[in-house]
Amino acid sequence: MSQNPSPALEEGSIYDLSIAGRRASTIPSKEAGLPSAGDSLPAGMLRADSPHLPEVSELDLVRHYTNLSRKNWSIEVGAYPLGSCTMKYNPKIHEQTAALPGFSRLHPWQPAEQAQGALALIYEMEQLLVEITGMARASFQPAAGAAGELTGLLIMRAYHRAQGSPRDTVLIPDSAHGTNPATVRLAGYKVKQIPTDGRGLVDLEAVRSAMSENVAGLMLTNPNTLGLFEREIEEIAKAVHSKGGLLYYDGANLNAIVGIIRPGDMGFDVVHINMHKTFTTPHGGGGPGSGPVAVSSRLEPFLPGPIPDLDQGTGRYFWDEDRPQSIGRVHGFYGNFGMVVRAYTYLISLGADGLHNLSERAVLNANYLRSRLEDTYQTAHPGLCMHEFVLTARKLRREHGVRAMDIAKRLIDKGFHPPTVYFPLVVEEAMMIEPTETESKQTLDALAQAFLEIAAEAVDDPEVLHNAPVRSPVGRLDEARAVRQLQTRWRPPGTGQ
Amino acid sequence: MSQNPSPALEEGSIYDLSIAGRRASTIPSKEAGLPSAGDSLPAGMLRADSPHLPEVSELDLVRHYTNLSRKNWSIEVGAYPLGSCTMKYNPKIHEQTAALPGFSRLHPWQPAEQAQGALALIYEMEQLLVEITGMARASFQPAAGAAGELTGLLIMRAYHRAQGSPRDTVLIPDSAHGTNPATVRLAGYKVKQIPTDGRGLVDLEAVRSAMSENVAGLMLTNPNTLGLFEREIEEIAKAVHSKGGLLYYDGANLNAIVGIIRPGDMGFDVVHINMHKTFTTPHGGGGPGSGPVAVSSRLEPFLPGPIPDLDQGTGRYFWDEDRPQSIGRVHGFYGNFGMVVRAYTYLISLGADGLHNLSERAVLNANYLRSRLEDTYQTAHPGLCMHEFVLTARKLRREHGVRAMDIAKRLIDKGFHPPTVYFPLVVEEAMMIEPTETESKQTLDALAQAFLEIAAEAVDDPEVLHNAPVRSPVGRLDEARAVRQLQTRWRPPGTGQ
Amino acid sequence: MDYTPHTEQDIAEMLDAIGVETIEDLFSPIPQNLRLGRRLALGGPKSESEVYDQLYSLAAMNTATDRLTCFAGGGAYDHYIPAAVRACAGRSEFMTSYTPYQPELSQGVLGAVFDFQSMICELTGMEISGSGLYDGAAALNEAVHLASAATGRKKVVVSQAINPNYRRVLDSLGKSLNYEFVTAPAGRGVTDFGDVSDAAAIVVGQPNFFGCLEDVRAAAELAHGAGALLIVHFDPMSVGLLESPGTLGADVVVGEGQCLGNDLNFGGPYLGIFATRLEHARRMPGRIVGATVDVHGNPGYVLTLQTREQHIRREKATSNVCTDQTLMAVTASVYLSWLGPSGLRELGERCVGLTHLAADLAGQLPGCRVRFDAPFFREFVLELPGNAREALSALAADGYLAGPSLEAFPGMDNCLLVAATERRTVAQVEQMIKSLGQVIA
Amino acid sequence: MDYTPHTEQDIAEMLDAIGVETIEDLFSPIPQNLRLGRRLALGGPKSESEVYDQLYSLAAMNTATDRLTCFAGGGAYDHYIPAAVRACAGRSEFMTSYTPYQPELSQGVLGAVFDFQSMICELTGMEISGSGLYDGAAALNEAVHLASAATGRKKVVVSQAINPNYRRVLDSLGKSLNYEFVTAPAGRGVTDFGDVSDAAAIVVGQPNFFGCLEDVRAAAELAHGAGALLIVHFDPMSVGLLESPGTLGADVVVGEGQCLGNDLNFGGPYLGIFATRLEHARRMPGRIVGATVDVHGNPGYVLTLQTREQHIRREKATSNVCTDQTLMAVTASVYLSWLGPSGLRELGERCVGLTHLAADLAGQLPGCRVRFDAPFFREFVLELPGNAREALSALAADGYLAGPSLEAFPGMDNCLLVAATERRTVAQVEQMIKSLGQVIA
Ligand SMILES: Cc1ncc(COP(=O)(O)O)c(C=O)c1O
Ligand SMILES: Cc1ncc(COP(=O)(O)O)c(C=O)c1O
Repeated sequence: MSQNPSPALEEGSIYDLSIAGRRASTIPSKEAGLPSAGDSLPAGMLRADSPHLPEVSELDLVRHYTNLSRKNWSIEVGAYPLGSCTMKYNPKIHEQTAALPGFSRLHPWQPAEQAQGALALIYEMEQLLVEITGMARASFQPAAGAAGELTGLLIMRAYHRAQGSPRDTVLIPDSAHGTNPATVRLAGYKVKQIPTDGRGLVDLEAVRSAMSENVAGLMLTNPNTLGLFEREIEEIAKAVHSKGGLLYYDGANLNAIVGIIRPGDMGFDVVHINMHKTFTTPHGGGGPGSGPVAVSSRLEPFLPGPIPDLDQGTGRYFWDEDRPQSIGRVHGFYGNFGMVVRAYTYLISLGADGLHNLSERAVLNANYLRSRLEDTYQTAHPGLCMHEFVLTARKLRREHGVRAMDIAKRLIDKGFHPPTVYFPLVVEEAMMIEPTETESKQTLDALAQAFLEIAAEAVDDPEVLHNAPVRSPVGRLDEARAVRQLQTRWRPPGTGQ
Repeated sequence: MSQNPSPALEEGSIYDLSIAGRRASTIPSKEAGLPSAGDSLPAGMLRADSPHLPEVSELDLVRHYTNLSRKNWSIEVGAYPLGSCTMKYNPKIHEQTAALPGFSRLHPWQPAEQAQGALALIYEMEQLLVEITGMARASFQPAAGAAGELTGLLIMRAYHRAQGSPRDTVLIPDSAHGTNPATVRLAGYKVKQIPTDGRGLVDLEAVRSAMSENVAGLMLTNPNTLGLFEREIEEIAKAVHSKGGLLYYDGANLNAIVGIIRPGDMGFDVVHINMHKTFTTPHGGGGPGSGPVAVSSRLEPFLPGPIPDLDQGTGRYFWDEDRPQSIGRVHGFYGNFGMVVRAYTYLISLGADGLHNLSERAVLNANYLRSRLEDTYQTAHPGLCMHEFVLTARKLRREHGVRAMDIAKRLIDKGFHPPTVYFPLVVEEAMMIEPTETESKQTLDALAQAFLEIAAEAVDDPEVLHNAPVRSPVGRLDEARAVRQLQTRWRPPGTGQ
Repeated sequence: MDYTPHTEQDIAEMLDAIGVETIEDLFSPIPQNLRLGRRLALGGPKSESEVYDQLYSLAAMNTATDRLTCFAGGGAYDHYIPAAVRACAGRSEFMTSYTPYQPELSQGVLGAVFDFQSMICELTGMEISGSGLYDGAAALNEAVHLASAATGRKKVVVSQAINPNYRRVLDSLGKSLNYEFVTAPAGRGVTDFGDVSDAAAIVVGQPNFFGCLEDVRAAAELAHGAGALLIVHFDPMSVGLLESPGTLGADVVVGEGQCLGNDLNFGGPYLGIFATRLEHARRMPGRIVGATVDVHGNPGYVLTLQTREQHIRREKATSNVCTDQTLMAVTASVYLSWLGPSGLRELGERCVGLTHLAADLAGQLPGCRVRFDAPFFREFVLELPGNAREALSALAADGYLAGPSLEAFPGMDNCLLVAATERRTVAQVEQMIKSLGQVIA
Repeated sequence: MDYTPHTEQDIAEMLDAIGVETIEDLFSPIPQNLRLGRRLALGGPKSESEVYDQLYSLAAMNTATDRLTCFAGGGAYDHYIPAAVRACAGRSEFMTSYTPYQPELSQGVLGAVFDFQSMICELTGMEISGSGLYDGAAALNEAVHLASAATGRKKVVVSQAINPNYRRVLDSLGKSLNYEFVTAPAGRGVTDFGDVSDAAAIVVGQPNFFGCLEDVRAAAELAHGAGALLIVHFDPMSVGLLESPGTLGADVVVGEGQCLGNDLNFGGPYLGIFATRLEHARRMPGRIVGATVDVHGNPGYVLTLQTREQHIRREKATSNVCTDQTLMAVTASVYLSWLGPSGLRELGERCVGLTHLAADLAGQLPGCRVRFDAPFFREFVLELPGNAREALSALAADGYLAGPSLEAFPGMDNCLLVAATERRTVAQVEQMIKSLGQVIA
């Protein structure tokens, strides 16, 4: 008695609705005097059949995708405390500003003279990021965090080569996000992993001993993926810099520290910012994001180009293409410009005070929720956290056979999206919780309540956890089968992949 | 296992989420030099407290209304076969054209010189309606069908007065929609009801004998609310006209006959069009609509003013305010202009061929569904129907104690919105079904299947019908209690209305 | 494009099931001689992109408030509409549903409207609100019906200072019911009611059409003393600062809800606000949402007091309204929740500030004066040295929209309304007044 | 406005529960000496209406394709985006959800992406599609990785006639992995591959950046003869008329999906299409949605083959991509369902017709010629008598956008691309060519 209405004809794929001869599209009809494809193109290149696209009416179409959408969780349906993901409210005004035709209908090949507003926005956004990160300049070409990482590492690589000191290894903590090691390899480096110490922090001694003239640098997120601030950052920076290495800041956790402490002031040389996290451009079910890279002045020559600049004389913006040491382009055009518009909208809305509040309250929310849960669940590392914290279900697993995944799925039944589970890898049965600053105390209390109820159920009736979820459009899904019997496209019933 | 996800914190009223001191709004801050309310207004007029509006964050706000929306059926969720309501697909392009700033941000007091596009649109729309209805001119002031009815009757009244023959009665069939008699009274007339004959048609003899020099006219919808075409319309018109009466066309059922037969050609003198039905401006959960009135040339002088006209010399549009016999204004401005934009978009999209298809297929769909159901349920009147038909649950009620309402509620469990029930009043246990032309044969088959299953359940297990619905956000609601214990506003728990 | 899904095969199968040969056969009940027998003269179907381009061109022929900085008032205002309000009210479940006759599938619309009614009660100081009527004019008209039904009287004393269009609506719709409308003059900006004996109601605006604040308490005393109801047409934006009409003694409060998150739309769709005291509940027009419980005792919403309505009561209904402006009420519900009490107050403060700044500056222009001495809220009457309508045209050429001009009122051809919403800025006010100064020079 | 809901009382209660005095205390792990110790130099917070006005002004500084009639191409096209596509893909459940790591709450996104993958397989003629990459350039770059991994080779022969920006991306990102990119000339509009021995892949566009149609079948034979893979960068809009690259022998098909319902957006967010043969499935980059069943045996979707990905495989992952462009894939899924097979064909026909009309007319302008003889689809290279970049500026003053100019290619300073989508009309083509004639005169 608490489900939302859904129609009788719900189908899996839009192909299941397809009926030959039906259509939604209208194309302007052929005007008189237009040459035909048959006349214009060689017969041998033309196909006889058409690709098998769905054939549906516009109503079928709209119903199908509307009903699909209604099966999906979103930040606008309820709390979404995914650790490392910063699922905060995505202000609706962002969608309006990004949709202004002057932005959304701007062609990427339009010359700067026709795109002064866009160049001005990117230029001003760069000023904002530079101030927030304590860096010198930035590029908006990287389309997401991982692309920013690769860009950053290529900049480091170019720098070292320019210094005449090419290097072959990059250090990353064992708690790092998977994109870090994957990127290190793509940048042509070897990965050397640094262990996390008993406090949940990077092992400083290990950094010191791993650093050498062969090491290009260290990638770090601070606060780290355990939600803890790397308080020895100054020493870490010293250890890296003293061997000519560079310090890379993975900005995924910037939400904890905006306006409080700046990567540049901690000693970082390169920073990427996940604008789809901290600056709340919507995640879109997995993307798009925007992962601009900001660098200190010594790395500036290597930034990807072009970069917009202001001709102080004429007051006109232009693309600075004259960057001989640049690593080159990392995107087909200028990056995910539409997301830059959204993030810019956010930054000017919040201003300095708002950004300060943001981090304070993100950290407040995380600590409050932690304080509500830590007597019942175990935190991976005790004490204050920053904007997120990691619980472990190790004890529940050992004593009651209940795993982090079971708790996660049971949260669904209680009306919450689960936290991130099984990351970071250094914590057994990890549950990584990031409430973000836009959740209210009431929501946090309800979420805590749900967690506590589940802990009780784990003792009294663990089956209910193993069988969860029961209040979702589908039950627990068989991921192993999806690999074994690979089916990644619709096929008429009875045919294979 | 088939419900859509919903959050833990769903609340009834947004007031339940209100926390003193929270807010969503941002207002530009007071600029220096602005006089204050305290300085500008007499102290005695100022209040000390503020009205008790909800205090919520923007995220609370968006979640609350998003989750409310997810509890609602809509044409985009599934079939909506409400008889007399023409719940067809509302093309999304309508929302885009109506939202163009040139329309949506046009102030109603802007002079014609600044509103040439709007006047042109209304003018052209008038041409289209005139062609579709076979009338001479039209006014778009009426905001919905009932407002159109009142406007039409006032025009008839003004006409009769101008003829020196004021009259006091209007005839309506007993199958008429409730707005007809209600409007008759508001127009200062008495209602005289004409019975429906055994064929489900207006009793021609009764019209003839009721007509007199005291009767202003007859209101009719054709096809009528039983979904049957009044085939004696020519004789009816003659009977009315021969006594100096006028024939009023209630356009609610226009969907059956667009491009096939025109009210003007049937002998009607006044027509209102429910553009939120036939011309598919979205219903908005109950409104807004748009109920333009079109009249034959002899009634033209009485139309409400102003009306846009074209100065053929200059090619400029202007408001024709010089209409001395006009009944006057019936709307604060020019009617629901935004809905006129949508309906205009629809008409130029469909063109003549599309409009013809529309009615043909609306009638085809209704007859197909009727043919699937009439062996199991009883149609109120056998034979071909137009765009809708009326079933009766009389037999099921007598034999199994199952009422039309039970069948309606059970349809919800089967994934359909119920049809209109208990209307028209002339049919016992009426179920009035209008599939519209935008539903596919597959949907009609599934709907028929649901009806047939329910008929079987009515025999085998009537309780399941009485207990329906069970697959909706709430169970069957107690309407009597809502009247007895009237509560029409939120109150803090423990206080009254 | 007609949006129909029918394939040739569908049609053949369906005709077969029906037992006819052609679609044409289905229309056999329609007399041949009356049929159109040709296609409508409407032109061919168009593709969506062509339709969009055509409407885009039409829209571009208007010089709307996206291109003119808006200082116009007179019952429709250029307040800022927050993106969150558009997004929520624009959800297709609200947009494309019908009237909630099946409440189990309509808890979204019903819930949003219930909250709308609650907020309207708070703003008006009334006990019960309807779910919204066509517009402010319609609401006023319905209020007159209610007053007449409640008092059994036909005379209605109407302030001269109400929207002249609304007055015309009253006149048009009241004639057939033999209402007698008496105009109470407002030559000094506020209304002088004179003799109100035998009146069903007296009608006053707060603020009135001139922007001026009336003595509503005195009007209430006058009305009640004569056994009449007091109908107040109020401005929802004003009650963050001003006492609500209910507190001052109004019996029915009506108003235009366009300002509550709805677009200007060249006059519609707008939203008629209608609220009254509980004693009049059964005389109210249109739909009302009420709370109740389901068979399991869980809370839910339904349409209530439906026996007032046309679909049940037919010619005895309190009103003929059926389709109303629900989506605008949903929008207002979201907007007011967004605004909150502090927002309402701050918005009011800013309107007062900017409007008074404009009045101060305009009053200093040569030959100009603020026409009335009475206090005003977010608009005022400015008298120019020459014809106001012409001055407005010239001002538009400079990029500013003000007005309307007040030639509808005798002797006020040189007068216009000037309004400022919270969206305007001090700089815009100053520039507009500067332009005005040049225009009239 | 920072969108935080905290009241003073909330903060006090929360601090109390945590057991600290002030929010400041929560930051004690951060060394004092490194802290900023001041507010960021960003200006104060702004209200939404001020923010909107500011962005509106910035947007108005651009002369975008709402103000210029667009004949520009070069990898981004002004196709019409149907309102239904915007409405569906704009549903907030798609917009504001995260990556579907919890599939039970993500059936909407997963279902839409599954359908996207299915349609991409149909368009490309490939067996498996990913859920989308950053853009066409990123997809091409990933295809090179796949080919290198599959063949164990480092040399890649790249047609000169691919988007020069894409080529720069390959160069930037390939350097660190020691790829050797060899350019195959396309002096006559189509590519002359020469010696491709030892190549991991050959890369060709269909149509290529000059709009010309290549002999993909021959390229496939050449590649396969040398043990290389054939990577085709295709145009999704072309395959209503043209054979799909898969049919012609491609091993990996990549492309830019902007044209599939996504806005121009000054170059992003766009959509990288990536599809290949099943044998390469485990070398694919990024996310892939697969069908499966739940514990009750009901069908459902999950992310599959995740062991390729960085969050599982870390430095051994096939790619580093995490956040991708899912919403654009959802949009493409809706768009292609809207288009259908007939729409795709008609759209292609109209593009061909308008583009060839433009070429015919432009070729008749004095001193102008269509640079290449090869057949083309919806854009072509026009050679002018003078500098193309300058001509484009002048043309924009007349209200037309074409281009880009091709100074990136040696000896082509006088050349530009001219593209026509189905949105354009015969009249627009004729007027644009007329303007161009005046501009170059
Ligand atoms: C710590 C960390 N680093 C890097 C990334 C990668 O960012 P993106 O997904 O934008 O590529 C993430 C994203 O989840 C992350 O959490
Ligand atoms: C037959 C008939 N007449 C009149 C009306 C009244 O139209 P409206 O709701 O637009 O006022 C309706 C609406 O349901 C109707 O079905």
